Amino acid sequence: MSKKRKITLAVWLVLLLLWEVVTRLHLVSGILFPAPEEVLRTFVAIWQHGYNGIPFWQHLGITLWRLFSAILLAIVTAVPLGLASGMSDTVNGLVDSLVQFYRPIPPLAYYTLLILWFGIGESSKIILLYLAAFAPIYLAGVEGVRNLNQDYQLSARSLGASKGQIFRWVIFPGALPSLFTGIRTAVGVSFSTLVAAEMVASTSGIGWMVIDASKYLKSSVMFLGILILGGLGLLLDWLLRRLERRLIFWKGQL
Amino acid sequence: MSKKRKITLAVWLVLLLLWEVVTRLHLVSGILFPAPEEVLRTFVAIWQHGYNGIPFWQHLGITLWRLFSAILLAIVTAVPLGLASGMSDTVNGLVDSLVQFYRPIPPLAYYTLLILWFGIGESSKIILLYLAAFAPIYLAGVEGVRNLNQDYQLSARSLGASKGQIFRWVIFPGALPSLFTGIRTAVGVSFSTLVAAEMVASTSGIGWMVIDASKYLKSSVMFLGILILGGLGLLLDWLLRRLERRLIFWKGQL
Amino acid sequence: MTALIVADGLTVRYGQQAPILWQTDLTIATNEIVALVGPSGCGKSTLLNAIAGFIPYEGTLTMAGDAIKGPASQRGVVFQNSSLYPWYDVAQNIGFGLRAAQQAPAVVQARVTQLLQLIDLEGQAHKKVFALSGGMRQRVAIARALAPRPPLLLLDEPFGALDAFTRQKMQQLMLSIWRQEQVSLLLITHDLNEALFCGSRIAVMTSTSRQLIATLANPYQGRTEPELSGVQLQQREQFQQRLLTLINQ
Amino acid sequence: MTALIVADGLTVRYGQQAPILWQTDLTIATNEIVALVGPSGCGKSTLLNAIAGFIPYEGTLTMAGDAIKGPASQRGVVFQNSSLYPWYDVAQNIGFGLRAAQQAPAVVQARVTQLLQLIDLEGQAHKKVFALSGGMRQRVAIARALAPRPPLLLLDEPFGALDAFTRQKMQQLMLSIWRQEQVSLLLITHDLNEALFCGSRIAVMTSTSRQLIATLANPYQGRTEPELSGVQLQQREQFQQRLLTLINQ
Amino acid sequence: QRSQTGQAVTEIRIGILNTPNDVAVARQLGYFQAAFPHQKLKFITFDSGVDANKALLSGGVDFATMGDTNGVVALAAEIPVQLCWINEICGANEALVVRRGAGIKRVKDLAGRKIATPFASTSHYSLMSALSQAGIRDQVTLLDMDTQNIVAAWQRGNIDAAYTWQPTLAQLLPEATVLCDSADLAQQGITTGNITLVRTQFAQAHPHLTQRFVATLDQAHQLRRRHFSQAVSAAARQVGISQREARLQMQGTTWPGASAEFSSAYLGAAGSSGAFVQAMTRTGQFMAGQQTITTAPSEQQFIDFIWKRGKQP
Ligand SMILES: Nc1ncnc2c1ncn2[C@@H]1O[C@H](COP(=O)(O)OP(=O)(O)OP(=O)(O)O)[C@@H](O)[C@H]1O
Ligand SMILES: Nc1ncnc2c1ncn2[C@@H]1O[C@H](COP(=O)(O)OP(=O)(O)OP(=O)(O)O)[C@@H](O)[C@H]1O
Ligand SMILES: [Mg+2]
Ligand SMILES: [Mg+2]
Repeated sequence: MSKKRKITLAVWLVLLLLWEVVTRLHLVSGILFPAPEEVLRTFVAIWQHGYNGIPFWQHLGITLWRLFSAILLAIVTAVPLGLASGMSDTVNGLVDSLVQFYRPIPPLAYYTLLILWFGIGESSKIILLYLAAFAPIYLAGVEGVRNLNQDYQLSARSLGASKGQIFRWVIFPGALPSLFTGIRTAVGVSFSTLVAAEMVASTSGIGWMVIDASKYLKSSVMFLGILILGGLGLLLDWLLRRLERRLIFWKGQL
Repeated sequence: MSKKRKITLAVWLVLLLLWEVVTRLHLVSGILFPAPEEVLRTFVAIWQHGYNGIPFWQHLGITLWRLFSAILLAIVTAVPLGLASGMSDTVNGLVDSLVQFYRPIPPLAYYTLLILWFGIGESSKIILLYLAAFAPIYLAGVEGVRNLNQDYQLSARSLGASKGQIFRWVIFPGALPSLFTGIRTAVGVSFSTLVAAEMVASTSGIGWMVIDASKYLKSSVMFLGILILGGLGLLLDWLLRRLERRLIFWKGQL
Repeated sequence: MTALIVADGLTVRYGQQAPILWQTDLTIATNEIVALVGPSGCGKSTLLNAIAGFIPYEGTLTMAGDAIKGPASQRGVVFQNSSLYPWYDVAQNIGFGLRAAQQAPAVVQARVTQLLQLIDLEGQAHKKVFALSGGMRQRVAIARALAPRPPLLLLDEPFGALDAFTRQKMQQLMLSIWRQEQVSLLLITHDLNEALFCGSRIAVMTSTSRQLIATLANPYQGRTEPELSGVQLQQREQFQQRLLTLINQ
Repeated sequence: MTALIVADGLTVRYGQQAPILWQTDLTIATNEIVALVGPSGCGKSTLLNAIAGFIPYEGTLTMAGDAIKGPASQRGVVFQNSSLYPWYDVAQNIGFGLRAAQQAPAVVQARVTQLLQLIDLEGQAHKKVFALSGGMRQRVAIARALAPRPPLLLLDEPFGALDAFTRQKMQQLMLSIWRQEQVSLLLITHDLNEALFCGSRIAVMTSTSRQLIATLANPYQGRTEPELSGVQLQQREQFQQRLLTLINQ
Repeated sequence: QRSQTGQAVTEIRIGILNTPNDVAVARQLGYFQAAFPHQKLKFITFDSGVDANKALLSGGVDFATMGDTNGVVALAAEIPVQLCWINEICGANEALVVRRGAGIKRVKDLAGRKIATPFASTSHYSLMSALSQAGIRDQVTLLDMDTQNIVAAWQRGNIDAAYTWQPTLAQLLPEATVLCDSADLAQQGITTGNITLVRTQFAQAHPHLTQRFVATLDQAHQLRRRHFSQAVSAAARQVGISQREARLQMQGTTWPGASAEFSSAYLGAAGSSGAFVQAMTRTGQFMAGQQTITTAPSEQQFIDFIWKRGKQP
């Protein structure tokens, strides 16, 4: 095990211990800060009996489905659009101000409009997550192109590459490190929009579980939901980093 | 005016026109989708008489104060921590997994805990915004260091630079382009957390105004709030980009 | 001999600064090699970059009669600092231009293999470019520019990082390509011997001229020292001295 | 003459690949210049990088008796591809090492001004580094390494992008610094003339040796052609031929 | 102002709902300033009882108004608070509406339909109770939605019915008919209302202040009884809505007043139970049955939950 791993493990053990001690000694109110055992017990209960009559796997499954379809959709659209916007002034003029405008608007503020346009089904939820994920990837695309050494594009044109070829063979791989950071940010951001997305007209999903539990002050369920979301995020990020190491072998050499 | 500017202007004019037409022809319900004139009228009214007995400038002021203190705090802490985490395995082992863990957790899920720990005053709101802004900057710092050509660090050490000097003179400027992207993402993300932050126990702020209006179906106020938030975000981003152009004069040359 | 490249009153400046090139003229004929020499910082790369279409210019600059408006596949370029694509391996870098021209994979591969052999890097086809030595990188950059057989090659100190022996081989390679194919070259070099060996004509700039101050026909092209008689060697020496004086005046 | 750098059974490999250097030995004495020559890709830069402390190695490698564990200020380095900091201007780049050593601003400035003059770039102190020509960049990199007066300088083809005249000036500059200050140099060059002019000793590698195959004392250090008699010139020519044969064997 | 513990109270923090209720009237007419001349009063608006509960728990507020269902949650979660006031009893201001022309005449007809309501609210409880009575609790799809989202979903035709309150109701009514409202349900013992909780610690340390707080709100109740339109216009101004809207909303609610509240009709006299307490006990049982809270508090627990005015000196 590397030194880094050891430190990480130690940090988490210390935190767990601290949690245990704090709740054992009743240093904070148990109402909203349940003991680790209790969270574990809740987990087992929900694992076995589900929450609100819906099995745990279904909650997890629907949440993951919403997330992944949103993120995938965001990658597929934001990568080409971001890169194109970094390359071409025309595309930039068309889309950049729109993205920069909607980007800071809180999803909770425009959710009502989404419902008005897309109804209360899955689509409005996925679109909300999609919009959250889109912006960081788009931005990373634009910046990835702008930070790329101009010589790459110039030499590609000298070699007779067409715009499309430059896009695929030079701009895309050149911006890939930046895009990966963007995607990792996007995953985080769309995860963290999950509760907002599942807050409306929902009766399933991990995000909804957290919200519902918080309404009735069921703190152990809330904690469980938080731990699940954090853990899922951690796992996804780890996978992305592994992929990145494989794909971007030239990192730090450029 | 550059071609890009012209296109941007055209896009917005078309959108405004579309908005006008859609509401004129009553293609969507006026309750949730007010006409542009009405939004303008609301703006004038709020500008003159305030909203909920509080002048417009105070709403704007408190929101900006919350935002800026959170973003400033995030920059001051996330930049050094992100860079250090990119440089040193020890720091990375200590903080990276924690950041990656909390990052995907929806603010709405842990807001309850923040309220419990920090009360319902300004601090819990600012901390929420701070946490939202921290992650993208931190991530950008780590990646900025990792994407930096290793020769820069090697030659700095050959020139006798200490760790601290390398940090300030090589790593920091070298990661600056990436940090700027991170800060721009962070501004967007913390803006979009604004409504969540001002949702609880607030009676002022643009985010609160939107929430309050939405509860009472004052759609023109909602739209106004959305436009103000979007416009503010646009403005801030524009300022950041100007700053970036000045500061990072070597962009695309590296 | 028809003129391939014509620069007439060419002025180049970076931003708002004083021009680096000022009203300079240059003609590169079809199938000739112009060797460009001059002290460091005089503007050689600037001239080459303008011809390549990398930087904006004022005045006239045409290739085969058409104004140069940007990079194009008729003008192969080797940068002073090789800009190989780190995400491609050696073979993929060399084959880039051929793939861009949508050559069949077999054709691409055959040409790449041939070029790898010419630049002495057989068996290194699948190395990552950042795992190459400086000289290897330079050779890959040359092969990449050669691959699509452009009618004009712009080479900015292409052999700067090569040892004497490899350098000689590459010079001979250039000459043989030039003899076999209908190709023109602009070769920037800081090595007068190289200029004398390769150039059909030798163009000279000085630190302060901001123009070509002379373009001299070179009678010694392709002739190695052993081929020359004693007298010829002396004349060549004098010619070289004259160039040196021109450059550093 | 005491040994400053001692490499004993030095082996260097990149990752899991076959070693690039295999059990090689090298000594650099205090106040000597070792010129390292060899064909492109043979491992010259690899050796230099190991001594600089940039890459891990097996075997013994010491400076003044202490094992080399990483880059340190005693070993100034000029990379083959200059890695100037683009966020600093020319003067700030040159002054970097002095600021790192916390010299007073006045001292830093005085030294920078002196060095700018030595490398022929007076008046360019505040240029951005990406607005420099290739040769100018190389000179700034040399000045940056020289500035803190390290006892050992590791130079990887430092003059590769310089025209003959500037190159000669820089060679002479190196020699005069070497004569005045107690400094050792490892100089990689692909130019045998340069090796003969600068080197106290000349170390040779070949494409396949993975070691230094010879280190020859050089009687021609610091002696320009006009200084040499006809016989000496011939002897020098022979010496050079011998080196060539060694390199390309 | 010194309390029994000898500590000076310089600030009282009050969590409020932004509706035309007694707090709004009292604020607008300066009752609070008159009653607490030595204290700074800080009013903090909460969206829902959920947030108000968190604020009470963190000590961020001393008093907070919320729906009684959230009061049950507070008791069940053992938040150290007491119920000191009923602000209003819900009536026609909260109702179950269905789309006109959807062929729904009775609650039973809702089987198989989509119904939206804000979860954890009084409306939620009323709806659940109505559905249970009709025996179709498991035959409908319930959707948790904010009021504005209910309007949006309604306009798209995504939902067939909604249980919600004013002013949202008014937005739905053009295309809707009222199936039943909270007044109907109250007649069957399913009473809901908005209540004010006080932190136990505060109530014990400063009984005088708590007493005065209740009296201040009672003033508003009395005003309403004597001069309804004065109360309406005060509330309208405070909340920032039109007189018409305020009137409509206030007509739908009952404001019991202090003498009624601390009697068996509502909270019960000192130590004994009252009708509202019993209704809340049933609410607790119902919610426990729905597993929204883990255990139902007993009636005695509810009795203890009520702030005891009678014990005051
Ligand atoms: N991007 C740029 N911006 C501003 N000035 C530049 C830029 N590139 C080059 N220059 C300036 O133009 C002048 C000529 O540079 P150029 O690169 O053409 O020289 P060169 O003759 O190729 O020199 P060398 O032999 O050293 O490569 C130099 O003074 C340099 O500082
Ligand atoms: N980072 C690396 N990873 C893997 N292999 C490398 C790396 N750097 C260099 N090599 C390999 O090591 C060998 C020696 O390279 P090195 O750079 O030392 O050559 P060199 O003698 O300096 O050549 P040149 O004169 O062309 O600069 C080459 O075969 C090269 O491919
Ligand atoms: Mg040049
Ligand atoms: Mg090398």
